Amino acid sequence: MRNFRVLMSGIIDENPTFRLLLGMCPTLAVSTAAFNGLGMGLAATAVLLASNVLISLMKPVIPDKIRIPCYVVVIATFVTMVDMVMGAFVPDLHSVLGIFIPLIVVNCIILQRAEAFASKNSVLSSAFDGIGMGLGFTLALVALSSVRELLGAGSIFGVNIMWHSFEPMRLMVSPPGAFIGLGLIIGLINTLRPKKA
Amino acid sequence: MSSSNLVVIFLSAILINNFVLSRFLGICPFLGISNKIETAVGMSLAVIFVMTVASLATWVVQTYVLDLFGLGYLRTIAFILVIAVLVQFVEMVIQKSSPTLYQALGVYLPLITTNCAVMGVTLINMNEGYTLVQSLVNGFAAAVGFGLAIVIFAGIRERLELADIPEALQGFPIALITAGLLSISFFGFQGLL
Amino acid sequence: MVKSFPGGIHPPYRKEATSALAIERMNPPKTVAIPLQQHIGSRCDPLVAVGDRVLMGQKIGDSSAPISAPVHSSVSGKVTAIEQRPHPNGRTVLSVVIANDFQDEMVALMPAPKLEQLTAEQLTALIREAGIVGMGGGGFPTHAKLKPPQGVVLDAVLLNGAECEPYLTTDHRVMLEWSADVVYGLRCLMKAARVEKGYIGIEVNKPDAIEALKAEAKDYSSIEIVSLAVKYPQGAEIQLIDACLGRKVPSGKLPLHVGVVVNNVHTAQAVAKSLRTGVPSIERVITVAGNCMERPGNLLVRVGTTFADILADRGLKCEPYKLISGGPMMGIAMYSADVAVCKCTSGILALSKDEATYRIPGNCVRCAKCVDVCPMLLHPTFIAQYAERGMMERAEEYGAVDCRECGACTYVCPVNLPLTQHIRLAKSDIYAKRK
Amino acid sequence: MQFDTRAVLTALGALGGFGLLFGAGLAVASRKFAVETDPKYDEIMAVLPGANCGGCGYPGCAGYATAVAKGERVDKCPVGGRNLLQDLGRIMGVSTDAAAERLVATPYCDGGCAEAPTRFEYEGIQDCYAVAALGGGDKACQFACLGYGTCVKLCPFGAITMDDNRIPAVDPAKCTACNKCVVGCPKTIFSLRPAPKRVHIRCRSHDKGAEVRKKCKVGCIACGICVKICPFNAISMDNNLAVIDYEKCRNCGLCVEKCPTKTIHGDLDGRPKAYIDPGCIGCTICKKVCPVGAITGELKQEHKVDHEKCVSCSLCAEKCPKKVINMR
Amino acid sequence: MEIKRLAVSSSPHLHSGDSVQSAMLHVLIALAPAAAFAVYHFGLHVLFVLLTGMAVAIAAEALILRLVKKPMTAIRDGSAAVTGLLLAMNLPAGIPLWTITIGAGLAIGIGKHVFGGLGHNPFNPALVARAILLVSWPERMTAWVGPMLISAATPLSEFRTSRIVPAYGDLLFGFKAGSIGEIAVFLLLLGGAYLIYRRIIDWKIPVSFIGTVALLTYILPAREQSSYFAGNPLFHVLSGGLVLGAFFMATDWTTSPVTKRGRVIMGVGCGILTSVIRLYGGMPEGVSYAILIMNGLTPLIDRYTLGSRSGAR
Repeated sequence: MRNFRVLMSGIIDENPTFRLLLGMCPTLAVSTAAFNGLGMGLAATAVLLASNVLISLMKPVIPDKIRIPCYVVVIATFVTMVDMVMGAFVPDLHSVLGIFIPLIVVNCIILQRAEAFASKNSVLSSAFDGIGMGLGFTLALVALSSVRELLGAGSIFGVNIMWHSFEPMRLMVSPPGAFIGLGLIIGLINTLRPKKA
Repeated sequence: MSSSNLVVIFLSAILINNFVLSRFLGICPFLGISNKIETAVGMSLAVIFVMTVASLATWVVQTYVLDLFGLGYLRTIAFILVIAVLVQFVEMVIQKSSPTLYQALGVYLPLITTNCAVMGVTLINMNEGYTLVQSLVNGFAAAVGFGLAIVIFAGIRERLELADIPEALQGFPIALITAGLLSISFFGFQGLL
Repeated sequence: MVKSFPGGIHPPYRKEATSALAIERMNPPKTVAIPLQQHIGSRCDPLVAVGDRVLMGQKIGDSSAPISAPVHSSVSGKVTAIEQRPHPNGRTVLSVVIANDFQDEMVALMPAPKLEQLTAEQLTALIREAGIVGMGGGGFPTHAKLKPPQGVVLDAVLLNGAECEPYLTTDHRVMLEWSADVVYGLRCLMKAARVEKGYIGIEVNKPDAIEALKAEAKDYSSIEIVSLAVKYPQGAEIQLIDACLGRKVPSGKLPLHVGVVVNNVHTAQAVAKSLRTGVPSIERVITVAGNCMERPGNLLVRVGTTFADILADRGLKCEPYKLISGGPMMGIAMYSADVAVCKCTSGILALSKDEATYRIPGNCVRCAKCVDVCPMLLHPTFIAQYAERGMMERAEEYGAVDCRECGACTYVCPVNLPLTQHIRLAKSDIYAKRK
Repeated sequence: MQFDTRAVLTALGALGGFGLLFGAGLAVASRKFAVETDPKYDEIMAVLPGANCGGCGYPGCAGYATAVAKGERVDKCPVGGRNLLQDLGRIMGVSTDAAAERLVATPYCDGGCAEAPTRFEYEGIQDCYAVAALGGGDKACQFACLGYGTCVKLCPFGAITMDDNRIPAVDPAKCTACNKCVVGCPKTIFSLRPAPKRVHIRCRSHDKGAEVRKKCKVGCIACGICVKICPFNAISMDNNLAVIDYEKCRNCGLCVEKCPTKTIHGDLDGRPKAYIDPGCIGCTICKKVCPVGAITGELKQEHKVDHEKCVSCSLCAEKCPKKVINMR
Repeated sequence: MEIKRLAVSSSPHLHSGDSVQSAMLHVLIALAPAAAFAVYHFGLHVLFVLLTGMAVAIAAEALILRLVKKPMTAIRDGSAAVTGLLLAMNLPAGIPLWTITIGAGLAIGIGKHVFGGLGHNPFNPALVARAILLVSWPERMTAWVGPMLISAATPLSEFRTSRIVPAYGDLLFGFKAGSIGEIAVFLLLLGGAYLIYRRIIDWKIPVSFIGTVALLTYILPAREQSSYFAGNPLFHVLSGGLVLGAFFMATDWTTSPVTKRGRVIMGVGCGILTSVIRLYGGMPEGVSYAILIMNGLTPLIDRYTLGSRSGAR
């Protein structure tokens, strides 16, 4: 039950993109199409899960003073692995995502979870936290990229769903569209979120 | 290597493929450290310094270590280590040698370690196959572009302090939307080269 | 050539109602309430007690502080009270209330000897004893202006006859009807300040006054009559000096730092009159105007006459929406007609609602009209917006304390922002912090 | 797939080499370029997340640590959460939970629009200082709350709200007794008072009674009834204004009841009442000390409290030699 | 007559009576001749475009005011109508009505109200919308037409490819292809002069803007040219949206500098950027991007040109 709550908090209450406002660079960069967003999200989830588990396992042996560099190396290792795996099995997606795959290394979310959660919690909770945060990130990416793809290209996951004469609003798949779209979505979430007393 | 080629790299990195507004690198500090013009200027100077030095260092590591031993796949790990160490080293050196400079730049340095702009520029240098000089110019110009964007943005944000922004959009959302409009106005530079 | 300054506005002057009306002497009221502070600086201590009989012109209050001026009784009669009374500055001030016995029994007068026989020190002392203060509205003790601090060299006395405030015609009538006194007063002030040059600056919408003074001053080569453009705030010290002499008063400095003493023409007239006759400053001319006045005019009234008495004397057509002491741009709105005229009260305006409607403020649209009109070359909207949000350091950085509160920015603001009020609040906050 | 031992070894060697090289370099550098820092700074750095996300508005964790070490607020890090807040509070010696005997800001004027007339129609900035600059304000009473809400703007914790009558109300739960409203109100309407005290004389006017009657329906007219009725001599007259000495006040609320102008407010509901538990020896002391005669009983017999009459002053509980009277 | 109750306020007690509403009315008056000429020149469709722009902008303003619970009185200031009209005048004559509808909505929403409404927006709302439309539907936004909506090239794009300079009279009086509002240069100049006369706008921005463009297009060689001081400044001044932009867009109160020196810098900056984009950029015209970029720089310009107070130095 506790682990389930950890999982859900990552997806909703502490959604890294919409609530904690972390990891903005890849969010903005790769959310041009829903498929890209999904790919990026899953890649980050994999790294998050692996690094959270490993760091949680290693926490007794990591000296406190150099913990951050150690985390970075651990994360970088997994990122390299994910980078290679994607290069081998989904080369198209890999080339679309470009440098943002290696840049998962410097994604604040992952380091922050290592520091704030995995280094203090059990392996199992850390794994759930990794999955929760990763899925939260993925969800945000897919949401943003779906909106952008729908308006900017008339499709979602490459499936055309707009009417025949629809002229896509190309702004949405260009860089300014990313900023404006994400800004409006966060604003919308702020509006819908029940106000806390 | 012609000099016009360097000019193209330089202008393109600042105006057309602006790091923040078009490549989405360094968004966190762009949004986080842009409340005041002074801080934005300090941050940009620090970024210019680090990105130029990082371009140099990673190019050397790539060319003389990784390529030589066929370890291309270790690039991510190697670069992040190089950058982390570099930043820490630079920080220590200027803290000792020039307290004034440290006051101006030093506080921003740790932030830069995990700044994807630095990592990003080194990766772009390698992917584009830039020479040492090209890498240096690209690193410098990308950082200048970052600086330009963040300083303009800080100016707008200082002004928005006086604005009556709808509650739901206050903070990050309005910053993102403003960045979007800034990004759109930079479209004017497209095709310039 | 018509001279002027940068910035400024052209409000409707509305002087037609009174500019052609000669000065009328108003019958003294039954009681006067003479404030013991009619000037900037220290308040006077009363020299009389309740129950005393006082004579017209008798000194009833004085102070030993350097920036102060004595106060004299404007009627003869019995002191009935010494109490806090409403004052045109908006607060209450200790005032001597005297029941008029309508005898106008004057104290023994000592007219001064000829100007040539007096030294500068003697002149300054006489001006102090006569209780003369700036009659244009400021109320700065005149004698204190004539003694510059160490290291400051004065070289000119500048008389302010611009009268740029709408409605007011006091100075106009004084210059026109008492031009000899104005010129004589200027010569006295020049001698007291030990300067060789005198100027009188007048807006060109008073051609008759310019002619009268030119004629009066034609024998004195040291006196120059300067024609000024009709623009508000032409009569503000700093703008007047800029227009007449081309000198800029630096931020935080006074006119005397550029070698100039500025006095109102009515002040000069009062100096001349009290030196000639020995009667101290106990009466002055005020313009009574506004849509609600039955019979507007220029009245010579005793100091201490209440606004209510004056309004009753001239009659009200309708209930005023606002009652202003001074001009409509810089004057103070009164909350009661029980305030008494003091030496620096230049006019009483009973304004109807359509003359002074309150407009609900919007938010700044950055039209920069306030920047264009600010005679101090400030950026009022920034100062006001920072002040509104409590960012007083920023307001200070943007020059809040240089504002002279002329109100030009507020006058032009298309979204009706109370810019002047915001800046005023910022100034008082900044001054409070400096202490 | 063939397992390439050599590649693995090269990679390991290279990385190890990097690690050693950099580690050694940094170790040397940290010695050589060592700079004295605030020990608190190091402690703070140790507990900060180190994500360098900039979310606090400072340039990275080091920037925030420097600021905290200098006394900046400890609650700006969005990443650290509650644990961090407590850690930082511990390091900086800032209490993060409330003290027992805390103070609460209270407005000492209740003359709102309905009770206290104004003497003119104010037009301009809706701010107390702005109004106060015009002859002391628009209220006829020169001591009264102006009601333009400057205190609401001043309160950094959102504890003050203006009610419809334009009189400020303080939420005691949010008030931190920071003193901003006390110092900032141009009419000095606010004072800090101990939170458990329930009775307040909400007037600041030193005008004579007749004057007050003209200017306010709920002002203190200095009639002196409260001074007489107070069983604990907690109320005194200070220049035409009744003042409570909170050292002496016991929340009995008698003055609240008797005040003819309803100037004295009391939050009297839910006060603990006195209960005489078994063990009463009937010494009658409690009966004698009770200011309202709420205790009855004969000598050497168990006494009883009339809870209708009891005003919760707890005097009986204090005096009871057997300590069998309890407030609850 | 007894005085019962007086109103008290801080001085001054007079007001000029100027309002945003009257200023916006003057802007509409100043734009009207050029808009009327466009209807005459291009045909009735343009009238629908102009009306749609204004109507949608006003409707969007009303809707948003309702949503954010602000007083509906704000709609009376007329700024939405001006934004809608200016946007419409910046579009090609053949633009479909759905495009202007989206554009006008975006101008009011993203351009203005996300920042808190009139006075707070850092970028000119009409130009924001135009830029968004241009990125989103480039073909529609560059489908230039002549009379009867027959497609034609604008003088600037024509010049890029063929170096042909049309008759100056046609350029001045508007007998050319181009966006709805930019063609009638002469009428726009009249309108601009009217606004300066009415003191709605300051001459500094338009004069320094147009002056800089004239100077730079004369001095600098265009791409594929090499000789300096051989440009055709008159052609550049009379072509494209320069006059419209300089008098009606760059002078927008809210998004241009407040300081006097800042206004000159704004004009010169717009001029430099316009010339550079026209001569070397990927697009034949750069007025609106130039203004947008200078809008972005406006806070910095204001900040660093606060300048000397009276006699302060």
